[in-house]
Amino acid sequence: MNRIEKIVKMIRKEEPEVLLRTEEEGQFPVLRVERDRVVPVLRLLRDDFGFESLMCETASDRGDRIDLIYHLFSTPHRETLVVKTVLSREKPQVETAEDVWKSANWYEREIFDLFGVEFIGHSDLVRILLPQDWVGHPLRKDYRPAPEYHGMKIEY
Amino acid sequence: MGLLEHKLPENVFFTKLDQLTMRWGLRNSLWYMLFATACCAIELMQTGMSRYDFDRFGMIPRATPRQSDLMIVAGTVTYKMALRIKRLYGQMPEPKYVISMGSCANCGGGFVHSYSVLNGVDKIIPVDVYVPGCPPRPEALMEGCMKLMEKIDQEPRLVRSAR
Amino acid sequence: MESSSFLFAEFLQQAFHVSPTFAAVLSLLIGVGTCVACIPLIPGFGSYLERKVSADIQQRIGPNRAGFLPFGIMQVLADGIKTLQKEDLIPAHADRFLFRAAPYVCIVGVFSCFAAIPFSEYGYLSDLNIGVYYILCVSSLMAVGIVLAGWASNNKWTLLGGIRSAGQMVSYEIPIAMSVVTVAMHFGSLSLAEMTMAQREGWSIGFWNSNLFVTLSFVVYWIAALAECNRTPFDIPEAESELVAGYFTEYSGLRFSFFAIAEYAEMFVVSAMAVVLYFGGFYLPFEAHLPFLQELPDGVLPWLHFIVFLIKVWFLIFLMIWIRWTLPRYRIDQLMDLCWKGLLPFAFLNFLGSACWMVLGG
Amino acid sequence: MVTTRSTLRTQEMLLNMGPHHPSTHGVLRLILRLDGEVVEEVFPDIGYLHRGIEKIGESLTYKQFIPYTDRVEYLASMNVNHLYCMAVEKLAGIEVPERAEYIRVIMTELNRIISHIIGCGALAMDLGAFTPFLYGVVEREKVNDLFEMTCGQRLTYNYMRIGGVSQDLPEGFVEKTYAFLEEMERRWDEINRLITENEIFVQRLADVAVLTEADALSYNITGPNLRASGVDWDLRRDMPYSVYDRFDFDVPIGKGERGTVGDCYDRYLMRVRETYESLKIVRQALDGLPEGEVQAKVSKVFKPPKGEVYMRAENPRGEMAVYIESDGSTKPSRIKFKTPSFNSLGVFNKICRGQMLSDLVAVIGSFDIVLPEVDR
Repeated sequence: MNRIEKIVKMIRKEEPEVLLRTEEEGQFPVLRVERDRVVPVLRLLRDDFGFESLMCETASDRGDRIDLIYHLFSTPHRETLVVKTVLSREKPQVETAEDVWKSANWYEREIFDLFGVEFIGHSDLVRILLPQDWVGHPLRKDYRPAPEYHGMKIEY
Repeated sequence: MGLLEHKLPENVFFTKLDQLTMRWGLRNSLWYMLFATACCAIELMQTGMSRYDFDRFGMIPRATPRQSDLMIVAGTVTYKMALRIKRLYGQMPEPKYVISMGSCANCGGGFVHSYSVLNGVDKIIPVDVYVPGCPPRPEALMEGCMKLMEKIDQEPRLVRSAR
Repeated sequence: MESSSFLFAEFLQQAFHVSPTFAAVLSLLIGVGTCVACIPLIPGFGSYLERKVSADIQQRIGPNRAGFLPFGIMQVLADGIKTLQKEDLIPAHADRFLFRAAPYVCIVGVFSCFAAIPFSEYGYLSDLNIGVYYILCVSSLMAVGIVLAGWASNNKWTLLGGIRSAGQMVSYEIPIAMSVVTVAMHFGSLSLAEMTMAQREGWSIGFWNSNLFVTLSFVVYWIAALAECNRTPFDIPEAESELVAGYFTEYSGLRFSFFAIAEYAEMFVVSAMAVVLYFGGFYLPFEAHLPFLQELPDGVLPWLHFIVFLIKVWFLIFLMIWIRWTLPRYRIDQLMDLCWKGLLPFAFLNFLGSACWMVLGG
Repeated sequence: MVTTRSTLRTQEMLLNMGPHHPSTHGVLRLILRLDGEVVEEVFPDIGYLHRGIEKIGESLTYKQFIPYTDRVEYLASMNVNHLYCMAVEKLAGIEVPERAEYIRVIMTELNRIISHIIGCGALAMDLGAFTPFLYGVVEREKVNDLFEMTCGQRLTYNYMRIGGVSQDLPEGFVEKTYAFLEEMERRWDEINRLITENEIFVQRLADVAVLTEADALSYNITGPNLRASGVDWDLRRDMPYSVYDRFDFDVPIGKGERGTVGDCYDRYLMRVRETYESLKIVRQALDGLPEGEVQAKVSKVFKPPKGEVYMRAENPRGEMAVYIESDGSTKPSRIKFKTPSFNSLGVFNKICRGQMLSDLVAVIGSFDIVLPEVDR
């Protein structure tokens, strides 16, 4: 039994019905997780399986939904694990992973800035890359910028 | 025609003091503001250093806009940054000049279709010399500066507060 | 020793047959006028030297394009002309009066020091019997000017620069004073001219004829002098990478150039002090043992001395520039540590040691 | 003294550092809360160079996007080129010819060397020592010449292609690079003698802004900054990509030689030592440079299969990663750059508290922040 199977088994025991499915065919094993319980699963992965760093947290606009993607890495085991969850496009909301990994703080601010995903319980959820008075979330597929910004015409 | 000009033979050449010395002083001592945004900043920096040596022309970097005569906008100008550039330009004392360095500052360059990039710094501040390239070689930047010096030589007035 | 202005007055009186009083006043006016005209040459040459030496250290060429004279000598002139014509900006929220006054305070403070420096036998304005202390006191005006500039600009960076400078200058005045006292005690005089005369036999920095502790006090003096001039490694009041441009961040054009002039003039003053105190003033080494100097035609020796003095001073300024382009800078608390925990106890012990040396050895 | 206490009042100062400040390495803005000179809190305000590269990537084909990767991080363009091409090759399953792999390693390591030159030099310059930087730049210019003769550009190279490199090494490149390596080793020793053991320099950096191992992992600090905190991890050695498994090199680890493990001096020292290691790698790669093709066969209309890829590479500032989602068309549906400086800036508020204002420039310099990489 390899570690991924162990992880899946453990999660099924601790958090039943959270794990939707696993995908193995890609580059790394992927765990598809229920949106409401994603943070407990992440905490479990950190504490029990040694995924001590969150390499990357990002989102992707799939047209009808927004995918939230966590890339976890465990230095001692040299193992990468991807955790994915699906958010609704109209009102994307998810619990923050800031308490699990500190690096999530800025990743989530960036996702909030560019995708408009709201992270519940985040300590400082403000725009990070764009100006505070910017309108819209640019990395969404249907994004159209405001006609001008402080008197400067936005040509897009 | 003043009285003096009448009395003197025609081949005497009259000029104002600022036509000669003032201009000469300004063109030989263009202190540029260290205004680096993106990639071109590295080439700007290398121009100031050992191999190319801006100091030969009397050009030295100043950190504060109050003491600089020339603003070299090196790199991409985003909308967020544009407001600061406007402000920094306003803080520079007259006579002041702007060199737009690199495609991004000239017209948006490769980022012309980006939602957050201003398509050319000349939309917010007046630009004297455009240096093309992505990024321009130090030689190109130096030529831009020499062109600016020529421009200073030819301009009717040094202080252009009305522009 | 007679001041040059008196000799000049005599010359005027004999040449033009004017009354002695008028000749004296005229000679003074001409003397002061010449000095005022010549003193800006010093900072000018200082900044030229700085740029050329730094270029040399950094494998560059340095300014060489301005004007028709070679080696970019006219660069300084170009800089000067340019700063003259720049727009005179006063920030909207600045204290207008203090903002204007600050550069003048600096300039006056530094340039007043030149009055007491003996450039050669006749080349000084006034032989003050407390010359050393006059220079120490008057040059402190620079600190006042800097704090004023920092405060009046109403900018947080300049304020930080001004406060740093105040702390630094107040602290480093004490080691300077202690090392100067050590020398003054050695010579038994506070007059710069008398100190110079006493070094005709040999410079006070030398181990051969002098007090070891005087030589040591030069180390203290030189470190503290670097701090007094805000030179690297002690350039924290104007630390370019930390405080933008320190206390003169908001100054433009002529007012900024006043600060630059004051800075180079201050370098000249502290270097001249070092030359007078430790390097035999305007005398050549072992001048008393060089009889052929006495056989030179009349009037040549003072000029030779004048040149020797300038060479020594410029060498020390070169040293400062060399240090600046080599070392990184201290942090403010390390700077204070160095002063209060290092230099100051050392200077006091050195003073004590010097006193013991004089009692036991002398 | 009661009266003094009631009448004397101290006030915290909010100070705005940047976006135009000489030592913020670009357009970083830091909002500082100061108690005198002591920093109470740091709020980095980034995004002054946010150019929307990720959005641009979605409207360009895979090949068209390569020039933009240069501009993600201009101090190590080759490394980002390499990373992006590796990611796309992994996505499409393209085998790169061996000679191209060796050339790529040579280029990335040369780029790492000149990036560390700037990193160390800029740190020294921020601390007031100008000259080491200029000495370093003299060497940097030589590498720029090497790059220029290879691909015609000095800064943004656009040299690597999907499936190889754009052209073979020019004539004389190998000899010139050997000459450079020889010269650089000597000159790097010289620059280090000038600054590394300088007592003032050590005092300014030792014990300043200590980053512990646990924090480094939690904030996902990578690369030299992670190794300075005592973590023995180098992607090139531990999870080799390209042909890095064929080279023999050491990975320097922070030991707290002049202070605590994970202080600014350790971070500086990592960069100094890595430069020597990179020189070693370049030499080995040149020695073993095979003959052959430099470009694999890639179809003109390049369509990778549907899927996603997450590729990491050890860049001069840490691990950079690119995440590409492909929907099977000619354009990627999402490109995300995970950049090391972004994470480094995130830890500032934690480690800068209680440091002096002057230390802050040392911290920025020691992390070797590059802003376009943060803002993208």
